Amino acid sequence: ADYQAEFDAKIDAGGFIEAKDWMPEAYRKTLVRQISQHAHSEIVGMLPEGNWITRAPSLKRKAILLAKVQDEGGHGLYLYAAAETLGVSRDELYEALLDGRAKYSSIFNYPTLTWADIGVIGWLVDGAAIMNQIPLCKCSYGPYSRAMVRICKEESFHQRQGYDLLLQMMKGTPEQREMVQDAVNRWWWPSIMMFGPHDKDSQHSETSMRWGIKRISNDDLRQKFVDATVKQAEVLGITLPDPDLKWNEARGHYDFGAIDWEEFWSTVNGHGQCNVDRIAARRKAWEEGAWVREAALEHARKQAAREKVAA
Amino acid sequence: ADYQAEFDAKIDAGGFIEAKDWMPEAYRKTLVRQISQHAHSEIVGMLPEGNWITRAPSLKRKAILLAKVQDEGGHGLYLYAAAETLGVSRDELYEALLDGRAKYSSIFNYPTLTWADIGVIGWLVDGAAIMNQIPLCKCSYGPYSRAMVRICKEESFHQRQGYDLLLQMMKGTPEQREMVQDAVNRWWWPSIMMFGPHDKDSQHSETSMRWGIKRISNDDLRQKFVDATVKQAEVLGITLPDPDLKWNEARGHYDFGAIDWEEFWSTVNGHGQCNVDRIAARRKAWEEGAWVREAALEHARKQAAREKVAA
Amino acid sequence: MTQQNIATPEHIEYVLRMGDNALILGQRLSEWCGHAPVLEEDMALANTALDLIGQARLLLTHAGKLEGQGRDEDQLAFLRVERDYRNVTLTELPNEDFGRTVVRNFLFAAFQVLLYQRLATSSDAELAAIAAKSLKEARYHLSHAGEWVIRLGDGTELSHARAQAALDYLWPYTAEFFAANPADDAVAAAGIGPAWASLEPEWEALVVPVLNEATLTVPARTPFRTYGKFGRHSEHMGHLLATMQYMQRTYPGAQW
Amino acid sequence: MTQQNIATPEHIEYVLRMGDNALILGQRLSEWCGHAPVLEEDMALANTALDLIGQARLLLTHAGKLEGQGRDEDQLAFLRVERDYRNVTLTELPNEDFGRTVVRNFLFAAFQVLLYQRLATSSDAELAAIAAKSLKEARYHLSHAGEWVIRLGDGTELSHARAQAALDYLWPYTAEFFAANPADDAVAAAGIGPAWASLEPEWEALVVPVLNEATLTVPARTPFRTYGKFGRHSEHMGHLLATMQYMQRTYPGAQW
Repeated sequence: ADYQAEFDAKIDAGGFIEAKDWMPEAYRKTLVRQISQHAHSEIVGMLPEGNWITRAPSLKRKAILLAKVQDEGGHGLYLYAAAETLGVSRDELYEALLDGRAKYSSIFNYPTLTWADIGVIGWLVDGAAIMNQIPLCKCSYGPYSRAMVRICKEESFHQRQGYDLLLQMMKGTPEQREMVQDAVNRWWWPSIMMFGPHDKDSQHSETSMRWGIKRISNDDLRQKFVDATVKQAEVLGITLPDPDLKWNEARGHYDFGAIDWEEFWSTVNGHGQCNVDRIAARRKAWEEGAWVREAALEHARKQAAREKVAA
Repeated sequence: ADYQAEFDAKIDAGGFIEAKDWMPEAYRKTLVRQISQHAHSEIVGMLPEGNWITRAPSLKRKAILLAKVQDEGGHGLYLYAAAETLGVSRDELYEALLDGRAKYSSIFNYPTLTWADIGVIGWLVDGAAIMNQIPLCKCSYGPYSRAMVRICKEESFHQRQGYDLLLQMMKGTPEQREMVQDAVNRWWWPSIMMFGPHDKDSQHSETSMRWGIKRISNDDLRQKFVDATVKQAEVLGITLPDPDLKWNEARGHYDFGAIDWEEFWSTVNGHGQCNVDRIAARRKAWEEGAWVREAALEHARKQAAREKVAA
Repeated sequence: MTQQNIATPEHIEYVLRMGDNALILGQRLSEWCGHAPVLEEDMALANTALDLIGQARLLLTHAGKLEGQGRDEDQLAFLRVERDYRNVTLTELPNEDFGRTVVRNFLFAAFQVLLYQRLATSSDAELAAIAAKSLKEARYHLSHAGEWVIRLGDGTELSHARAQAALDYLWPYTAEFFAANPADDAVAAAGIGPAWASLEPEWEALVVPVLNEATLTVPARTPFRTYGKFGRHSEHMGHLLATMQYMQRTYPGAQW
Repeated sequence: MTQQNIATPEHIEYVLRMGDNALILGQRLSEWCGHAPVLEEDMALANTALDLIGQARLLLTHAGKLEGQGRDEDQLAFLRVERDYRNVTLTELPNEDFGRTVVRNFLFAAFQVLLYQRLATSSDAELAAIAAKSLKEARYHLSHAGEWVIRLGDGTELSHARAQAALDYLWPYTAEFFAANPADDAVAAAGIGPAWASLEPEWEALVVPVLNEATLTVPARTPFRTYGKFGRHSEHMGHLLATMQYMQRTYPGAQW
């Protein structure tokens, strides 16, 4: 009870909880779930973008995309490391992903169908991710918050690169512009859904707010994202696929249409276009790599044994 | 000894030996070796051409190529069946191919690098094969001879299709014509080598002649092929890559340059560009298909058991 | 062709869908060439591919005539962009193992058989003729693939597991066979071909008994939906096209 | 570029070979993205690919300038026909398993390290500068891949067998590193870069001790020869190009 009071006081004062500090079991569990889910999203997120590396239409863009996907792997690493400070191992977490117990961001269950998707993912998906993640830089759990600072910096770089890719395409041929519009049409609503259910339907939000893990509500973040994005869409010269999208002078925000929650939940629950393929790809890599991981362990054992003999 | 005399007499009279007839063990062995080698060649030969089916530049050509490769599979089947009449099983023969004990025509160890290769294989490789095979239609072993009649008919159809493909390309753009010339440059000498070593260096020829398995010598067949091909090359408008190639009025034949036997033997002995890949591809298909073959057997067993119960 | 100048966009699209189904599945199956588990199946798969490419030639030629813009079978096959292909997503999926290949062939051939049967009475006489010619092929594909589904399903423990996994993977993609957009109603109304949804009960009646005989469990329908027939494909399609279109894209205008 | 107008075809070809080596191996390695055995190696392979693509950009840009026909890095990378690529065949081979991938990276990086070292004194100042910049990367690739060769070779029985199989498969392709045609003599004579054959003893000296430490058997040299650096590639190259060139071929003239 003393511990709990100390913990509560620290949270209320806006301080950081560190790995060695006492924390309520539910707080730890919530963090493990959220951080690992976030890490898994980075790892699974390598696949839809990785799909276009071999077909990138210029060497410069190929290099940028390679670097970006590599960064995502790096984010996964920081995040798994942050989760490990809470007493779970990366392999444990990863196996939960592979056998379907753990979730990852549903956005990666949509396919990347054209080169413009790469730009749109940078612009909209990373854009939405940043909106979600900036508040996490001030999250109450120290290791998570520090990882997020680093990640957000790189993500906003990715977002600019994605937007730049689209700007270039919009200056191009009619086919290129059409490709961008098509990609926006496909990715707009899924991006909007990245902020999760409406506040009234959000399962974990309230306690997360209380614990300083979550700082801004789903709907507020979504509104912020829409407001920021409309202007960028105008500069690009594309149309966002929502006839109800318009400025509301009274609210000082953009109104937007009803979200198709049926599609959202269907995708979350495994029926999106790529759910099966994404996990299958990750599982295949893991299983086919088993002999490599075993070899590394066995070699390390042999080395250690040799050093012991030598000593 | 009586049997031997009867056999010799039949051969001398130009008659056919059938599966049920007595034959010398060496005759049987020679036939098994030659027929299975020929069957293996058809099967391995599916790979270099198969390499271009997915990239065939028109639907008509794709259909022709698919049909051709399918025919080659069919030739393999006839030939394995002919070999089986000599008391060996197809699986036995095939395993000898997979583990490197049996050979196949070295020509298939050259890669198909452009679409023109498909035409040149039809024209030169099938052309050389037909030269080799027409005498086999009168080979002393009945089942082999009958298989060859059927095969030769289809092969000459393939040869015409290959030649037609090249004629079409030669009517096309400079790039297409260049592609044909390049393919001819790469396939000419290997095709010439398909007739095997010079008669004086040919290991199996003499007894095969005696037994009526072989009817025309390597060098005679090669000469016949060169003579026939030079005119076709002229019609096509390509240059055969041999500066020594010229009409010899006295001989009534074309003279041609020295064959690079070092390359020939190097390829026969496993150091051609595709030897390893060809067998690896065949082995992979065989190993990955094991579960399918087992399933078919097991299902047949189950069916038979059910029918027995029902009966 | 009397329809040449009066074909509606929906009519053209309807024919393109059939042509693209045959083209893309034919392309996929031709990847097997030289790599099948037994020689007989190497030939059978090549033969199925050959039949499908043959059907694609007839159907795309017909679609090009209906369109009336001078596009021939090759321009339609090789020079469209991904979004303009109208095949169902199932046909473009990678082959994976022999199990997934034969289960797909089975599910697809059953659909094709029913479609071609119904097209016998199409108001598009040319289409009716193509369907009549192709029906025999589709029937053969159905029976050949069906036999393999039974062999694998009712074979070893391993083959049963693989056949079931293939069925589980592919089944959700079959919902697309029967999906329609409003434009499709016009096609049915004009008597060109059946409404897609109308084929579903017959298709299940054709497919389920074989799956039962194969001791396979028929998966439940889920909300999973794909949209290849409306031009929205899977990530696999672009890779297939990169290969298939390579020569035509690299040597524009050349004749082969 | 002072050489711009005086570059010989052999000089251009020499630079193209290096550029194409980096390009094609970079392309191959980028296929691994998202599919490696551990996350760290996913990143390391992507990083190696990224370094190689970076080198390709510098080298192809330089080759384009030497050529003086206005071709930039992308025109050279994406719009040549297969016969005009000059990479060694080793770089275009499929990745296969992680074992073959790291053994290839190791054998190739050793070659690249030695080449880049020698180019420090190239009479082509731009080339010398690119080599100096790239040497550090190649050294890192060499040491990283070398560590894996040792881990796999001196790991489990299975990993030893796979590493040995990879080495046996790849070794014959390395003869091409050191092959030259008469034109190459001119390049060496002009001090542009080392004669290829001159690198062989140093390469073996660099490579063999690591293979020994990995308990792998160094294969004997055989008559097997490949000719990718002279423009005659393997059957794998066309498939790689179909993918790599897809966008540029499909949308000619577009800027990205």
